[in-house]
Amino acid sequence: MSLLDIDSVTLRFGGLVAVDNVSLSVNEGEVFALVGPNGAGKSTVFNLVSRFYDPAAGSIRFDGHDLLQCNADQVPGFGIARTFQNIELFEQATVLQNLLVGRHRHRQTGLLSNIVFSPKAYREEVRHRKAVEEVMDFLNLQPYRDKMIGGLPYGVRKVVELGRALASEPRLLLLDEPASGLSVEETQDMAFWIEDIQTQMGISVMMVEHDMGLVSAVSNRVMALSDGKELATGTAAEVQSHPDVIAAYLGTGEISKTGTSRA
Amino acid sequence: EQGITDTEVLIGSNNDLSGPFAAFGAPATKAAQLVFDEVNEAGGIHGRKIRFVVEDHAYQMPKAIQGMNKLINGDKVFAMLLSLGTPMNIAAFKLQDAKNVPNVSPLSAARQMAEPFHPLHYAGTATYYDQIRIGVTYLAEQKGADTVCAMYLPTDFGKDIKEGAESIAAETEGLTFVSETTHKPDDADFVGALQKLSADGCDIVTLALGVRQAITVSGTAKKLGLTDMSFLNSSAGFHTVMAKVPGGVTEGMYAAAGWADLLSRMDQPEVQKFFKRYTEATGEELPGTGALLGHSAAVTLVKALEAAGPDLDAKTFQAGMESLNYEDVVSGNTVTYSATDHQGADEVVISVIKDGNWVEIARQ
Amino acid sequence: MTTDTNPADIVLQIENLESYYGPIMAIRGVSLTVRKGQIVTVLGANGAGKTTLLKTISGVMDPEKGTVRMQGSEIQGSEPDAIVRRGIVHVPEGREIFPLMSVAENIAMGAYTRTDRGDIAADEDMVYSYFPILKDRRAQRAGTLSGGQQQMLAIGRGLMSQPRLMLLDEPSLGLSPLLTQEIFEIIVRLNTEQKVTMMLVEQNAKVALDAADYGYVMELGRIVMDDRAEVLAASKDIQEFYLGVSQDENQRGQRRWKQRKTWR
Amino acid sequence: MRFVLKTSYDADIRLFKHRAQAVWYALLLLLVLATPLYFVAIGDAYLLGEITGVLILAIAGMGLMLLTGHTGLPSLGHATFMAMGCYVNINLLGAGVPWIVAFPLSGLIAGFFGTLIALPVLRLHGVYLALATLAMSILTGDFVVMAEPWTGGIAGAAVPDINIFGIEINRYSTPYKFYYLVLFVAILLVWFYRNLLRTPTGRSFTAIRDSEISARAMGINLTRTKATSFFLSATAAGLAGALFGHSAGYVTNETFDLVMSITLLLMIVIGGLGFIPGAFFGAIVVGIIPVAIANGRSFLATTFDVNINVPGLESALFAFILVCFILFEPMGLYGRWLKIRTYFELFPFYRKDMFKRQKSYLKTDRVQ
Amino acid sequence: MDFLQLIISGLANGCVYGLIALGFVLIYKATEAVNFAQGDFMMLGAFVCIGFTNHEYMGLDFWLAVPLSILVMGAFGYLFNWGILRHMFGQSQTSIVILTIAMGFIIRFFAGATWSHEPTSLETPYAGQDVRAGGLVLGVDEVLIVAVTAILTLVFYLFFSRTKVGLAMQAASQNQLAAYYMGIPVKRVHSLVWGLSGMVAAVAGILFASKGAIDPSTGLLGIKAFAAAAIGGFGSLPGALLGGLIIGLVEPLASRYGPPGISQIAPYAILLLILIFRPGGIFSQTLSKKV
Ligand SMILES: Nc1ncnc2c1ncn2[C@@H]1O[C@H](COP(=O)(O)OP(=O)(O)OP(=O)(O)O)[C@@H](O)[C@H]1O
Ligand SMILES: Nc1ncnc2c1ncn2[C@@H]1O[C@H](COP(=O)(O)OP(=O)(O)OP(=O)(O)O)[C@@H](O)[C@H]1O
Ligand SMILES: [Mg+2]
Ligand SMILES: [Mg+2]
Repeated sequence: MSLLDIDSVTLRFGGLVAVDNVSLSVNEGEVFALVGPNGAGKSTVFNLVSRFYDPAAGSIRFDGHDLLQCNADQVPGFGIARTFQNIELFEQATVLQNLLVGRHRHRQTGLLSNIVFSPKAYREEVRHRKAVEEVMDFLNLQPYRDKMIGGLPYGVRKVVELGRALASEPRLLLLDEPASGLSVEETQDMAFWIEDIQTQMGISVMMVEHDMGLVSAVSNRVMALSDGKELATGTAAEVQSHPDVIAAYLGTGEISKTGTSRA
Repeated sequence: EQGITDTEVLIGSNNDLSGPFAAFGAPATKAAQLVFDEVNEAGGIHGRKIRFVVEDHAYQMPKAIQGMNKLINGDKVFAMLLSLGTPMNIAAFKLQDAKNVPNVSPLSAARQMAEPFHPLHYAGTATYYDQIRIGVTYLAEQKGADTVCAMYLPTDFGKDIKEGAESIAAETEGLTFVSETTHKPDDADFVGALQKLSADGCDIVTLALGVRQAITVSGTAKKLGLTDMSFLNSSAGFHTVMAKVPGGVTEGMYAAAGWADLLSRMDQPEVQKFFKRYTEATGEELPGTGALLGHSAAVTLVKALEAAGPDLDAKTFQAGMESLNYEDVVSGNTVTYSATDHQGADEVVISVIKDGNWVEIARQ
Repeated sequence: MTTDTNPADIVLQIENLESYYGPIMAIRGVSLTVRKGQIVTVLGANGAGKTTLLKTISGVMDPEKGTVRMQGSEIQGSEPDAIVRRGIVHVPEGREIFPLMSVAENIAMGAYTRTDRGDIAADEDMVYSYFPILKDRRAQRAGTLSGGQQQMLAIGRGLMSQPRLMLLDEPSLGLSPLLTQEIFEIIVRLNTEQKVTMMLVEQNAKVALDAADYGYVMELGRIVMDDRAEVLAASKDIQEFYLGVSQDENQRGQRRWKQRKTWR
Repeated sequence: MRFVLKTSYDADIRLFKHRAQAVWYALLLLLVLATPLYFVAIGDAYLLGEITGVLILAIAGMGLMLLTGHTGLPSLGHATFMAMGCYVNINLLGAGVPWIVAFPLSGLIAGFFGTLIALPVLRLHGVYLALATLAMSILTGDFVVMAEPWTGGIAGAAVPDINIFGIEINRYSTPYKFYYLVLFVAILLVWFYRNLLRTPTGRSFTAIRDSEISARAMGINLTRTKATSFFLSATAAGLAGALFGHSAGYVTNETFDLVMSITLLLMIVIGGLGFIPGAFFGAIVVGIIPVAIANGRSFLATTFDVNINVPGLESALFAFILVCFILFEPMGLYGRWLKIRTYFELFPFYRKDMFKRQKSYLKTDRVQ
Repeated sequence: MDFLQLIISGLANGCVYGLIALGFVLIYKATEAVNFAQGDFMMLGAFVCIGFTNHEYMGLDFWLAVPLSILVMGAFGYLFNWGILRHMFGQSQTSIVILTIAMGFIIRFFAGATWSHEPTSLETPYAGQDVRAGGLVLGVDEVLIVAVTAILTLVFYLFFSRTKVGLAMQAASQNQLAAYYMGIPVKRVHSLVWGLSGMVAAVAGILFASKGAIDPSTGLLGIKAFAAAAIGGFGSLPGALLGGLIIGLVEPLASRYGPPGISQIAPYAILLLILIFRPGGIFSQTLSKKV
């Protein structure tokens, strides 16, 4: 059963067609990967789902709801959480606080009870912390718990971002290049986490990633985009062997010390 | 009684030395200090030297409150002299009155300085309100004018002047108040305002603007050829600088004030002495309006202290103040106080700028 | 270190460098040598201090202790622009571009320290030939480029200053496999054709070691290993932790309960 | 450094991180409660009045701190909200509403109208928001004039004394009562403020400050959250305005001017943006330095007969001190305080250059 | 005719705002700092010129005094940056704003102590001279203001868009770190632009002072110039001029045809309206973040 349905969506920036009549759907419980050359429009698809952009045409539905009817801040309410390609954390807050903001959609207390810190607010806080601690344990973030984001290395920030998204207990997780800037070892951790997220937590994942190793390790289906258009869809192996994908995106994988790989 | 010892009497002033009215406050306090220095050098009054404490509120209420608190509760001054700003003075009354601190010659010609009557409130000169009423009456007679207008800043000062103009127009047969424009201290272009006043047929325009702005208004009116419009300033615009603007820009401006211009009276030795002493002490080219006011107020205070006798307190001071009746040569005015009159110089002098000088043309 | 000690050959010599972020010591007594015409790579896990090392070299951070010598003269603590004029260019981590300026203007800024107009134009063409997409987007505001495009811009801009020594911090970050491959080809080409010395920080250790002549491994702010690239690539630890070649079939189980690294 | 072993979720939720901190705060509370005793002893409440003034400033400062320091929205218009609070208070008192009702209402009404005014400009950032609020501040005086029936316009309005269940409180005649009243309000607000910061509302504010995009992606409604922050901020400013009115005794269209707005911003920056104590540190600087300068001058005059009579020197000296503060501690006094504290906590292991500022670089504000 | 006169005078006055705004924008465009003391810089420039040329001070020839004061103010701006702001490099813009506010106080004090608080007029050779054409009157001072403002705006516009240093200034404001990586001497660039802005302030001050009298509180005008800069779009040079002109026009129109009081409200009301409907000003210089 499909959870997210993107149907013939088009988006233009001036004369540039960044997303060109793209349709895709992410099924409940699957890991769906979006690959493609730089500037293909992958992040833009994410931004469309997040409602940062309004498409010129097409529809985006999540679990039967028309996402185009709502604002960016209502999207997480349906259970969609995301990370960003270039890391958008709350720099002047600790890891713990960042993750707690991720819980925002589960907020149940109002302004007044927050101001006087009513027993209800207290109980809610305890609940949030519990959930967040679990996420931190899962992602091995405990050592960084009370550290300011501003001083964390790139790789840890990537994980914190994942944690913040997970803290919101989403149904669909959008990961924009989760492994960029991670070492091989960390990328493997990421692969295991994504697997666990899918299998143990039952969260569907849609991700953009250039590391084909990671893509083939975790994804059920892969779609390749180029210039805003769909190139190929299928299993990782199918897409990876598609000649257009190889030409536009993958290359040969060998560094020739004499000339460019672009023939 | 606070602020008095056998050797010293403490006088306070909550003034603007660095804000928009520093052009009045700074010279006024300097001139007053010079008077006190002279008195102190001569041994003080009844053996008491005068110590003058000035606080700078830069025309801001929060600072004024701090200054007031310091002077009255901290320094514990005996009297306040030359405090600048209507709201600042009014705010201070509550505390001053409770502590029996007299308020002498504030740098505000608002009506509230002496009205309603309070035994310890003494205004120095005629109010803006009266100045403008007298000035308008005089000009209307002279020029056969039948319309009055006002250009003013929305402050207590502007309000007094506008209301003065309005009330005299209402009371005088054949005179009507027809138009008004308001301004802010940073307004620099008056073409629109003057065109409006001209279109409304204004004969006399009363001005309640900063000196700098009044100069621009006059220049603009000349440029636009509005020669049959007469501009009437109050004491706030009766400023030597105004007359000295190069190029004859301000020629023909009128002012109704509680004193006469200095430069036209330089033949009087006392005026000369004041002039010399002030310019030497400050290095300024000439004592302006503020200096003159400061001097007069200080002289009033000194005379009142003398008259109060050695047993100084609020009661004897009041008696001293109310006994005053003297000719203030420097301001060219007669200073009288009495049990019913708490306004010193009642005369209003009307002057006009001629050949770069203020020239007295009438007095009332 | 290699035994060759001809001092004229040494482009960059770092001794005992220590840098702090407030109270946090990020690099702890690093010494290394970069020789003329070499490609040197620095490997290391997250937070090892690689970025800090490059920043200290290029002068955007001041070291607390130690010296950085560029061809014999000490440069630590100078203003970064002075260091650029000495011929060191730093292509930073995380696409530090000028977001409101056009792509073309960004690239022009790369040549700020140069005065030879004709050659600048030629180099612009060179950059555009490496990254044709940038040519198409010459007038686009750099801030609206996609992540990878911004990375290309940052690299292209770095090439414009005709450096003697290039510091590259994760050049392949966010680039497609094809482009990663091309970037490394460009690096190798510049190195062989224009004799640009390179110091390269990469997470993608495989390509980095492929391209490099010499490698350093950093851990927790220290250099824990250094050798010729081939040697490193053959080392067991490197293979396990940086190249992802696992000895154990049951990778997952092992990785879940992984032991920390074994050096030290 | 002090390590706190956290054993339960409560550890992060508690107001005080550890016992010692609670003790310090208790001591501080005792100190501020006992301060009047000193003035009773010397029989002169002059300086207590200034301390009360500092507390009023700090209340307004907390309002602005919430908006600027914690939500990242600069405002050069907070004197406007103070004016609202002050005039509402005067009018309610004038209408016979008891102070105990009128006072909180004046805050809430200021908050309500503050939010209404702010709504159209909530899309703005940085300089633009600062300028929009600056415009608001400039127009305040004009609105006070226009609303003459309620404000007394140019002529001004006298502020009635406080009366709580028959207890008369006036700034000058009963300085001690006034001090305790203001202190109570300040402490209450600090408590509210701290509660806010440890609950979702406060977190959504700081989230917006750090990254609007992420905040939206986490489900935070920007307009509503910013409006909430504006509301709380204007409410605190309104309360401060009402108290300020009581302390001034008389207010006119010129009382709540741009300078006051600027002073508030200056205060929280000097105190330390983003920290509640920063509002107090800043208020102390802004409130006490002029007093110190003025008294210092008087002291020189009386004891050494040194008369410094340069008009405006005090303002300039004050400005100069501010320049020094900013120059040597751009992160604010609270930042400096943290360093001093760390110094003592670490004592033998402290390195001199530990807090040496590492070079820092700014990025444009124009990309949001 | 009256109407035309109104418009022309309004434009001339608007140019003064534009000129001060130009000073703001220069600094903003190159450093993203907001100089709250720009109005005071202008006032200081005017007084410096008065100090050089007025008979009671040095009495130099006016045409010698002008370049001298421009130089002095250029040096002042440069040194202010070099001696003070440079020590805060990389600190938040808010701190810099506060610093410039405090600086404004100090400048006002200095001017008051040196040249007194009394309004003073600049003695110019063209004082009181008019240009008359078909019933319209324009002071020589106003003609000069219009001409100089137009020229300066154009020059700076070209400087920023065409020259390498101009581009580098923009680069330095957008990302200081990246600018350093490019070898741009960011701190020197900052000092330079503060120097330039000091010079512009001197020009504005001289032109303004020759129109009427000035006193140390003249710097208040800076706030209106702020509004002008924001209306045009902070960071846009033509925007600064346009914003200045808009305010310059709106004021006399409002005071001529509106009820009393409206002309003081009008500039700020327009500012608010523009910001509500175009949050970045007319020539918006902002970009929404790409993620
Ligand atoms: N605001 C914008 N204005 C103009 N063009 C834009 C804008 N945002 C994105 N683009 C263009 O749209 C295209 C798609 O960008 P997008 O960020 O989706 O690419 P991507 O597939 O995520 O690439 P990468 O792998 O490099 O991150 C790019 O060519 C980019 O330059
Ligand atoms: N601004 C900062 N403030 C405090 N600590 C910092 C700061 N930047 C980095 N650090 C710390 O310095 C250490 C080294 O960081 P650095 O960024 O140099 O690592 P790196 O090797 O480049 O990592 P990555 O591979 O993630 O880029 C890290 O432990 C990090 O926590
Ligand atoms: Mg992308
Ligand atoms: Mg790094």
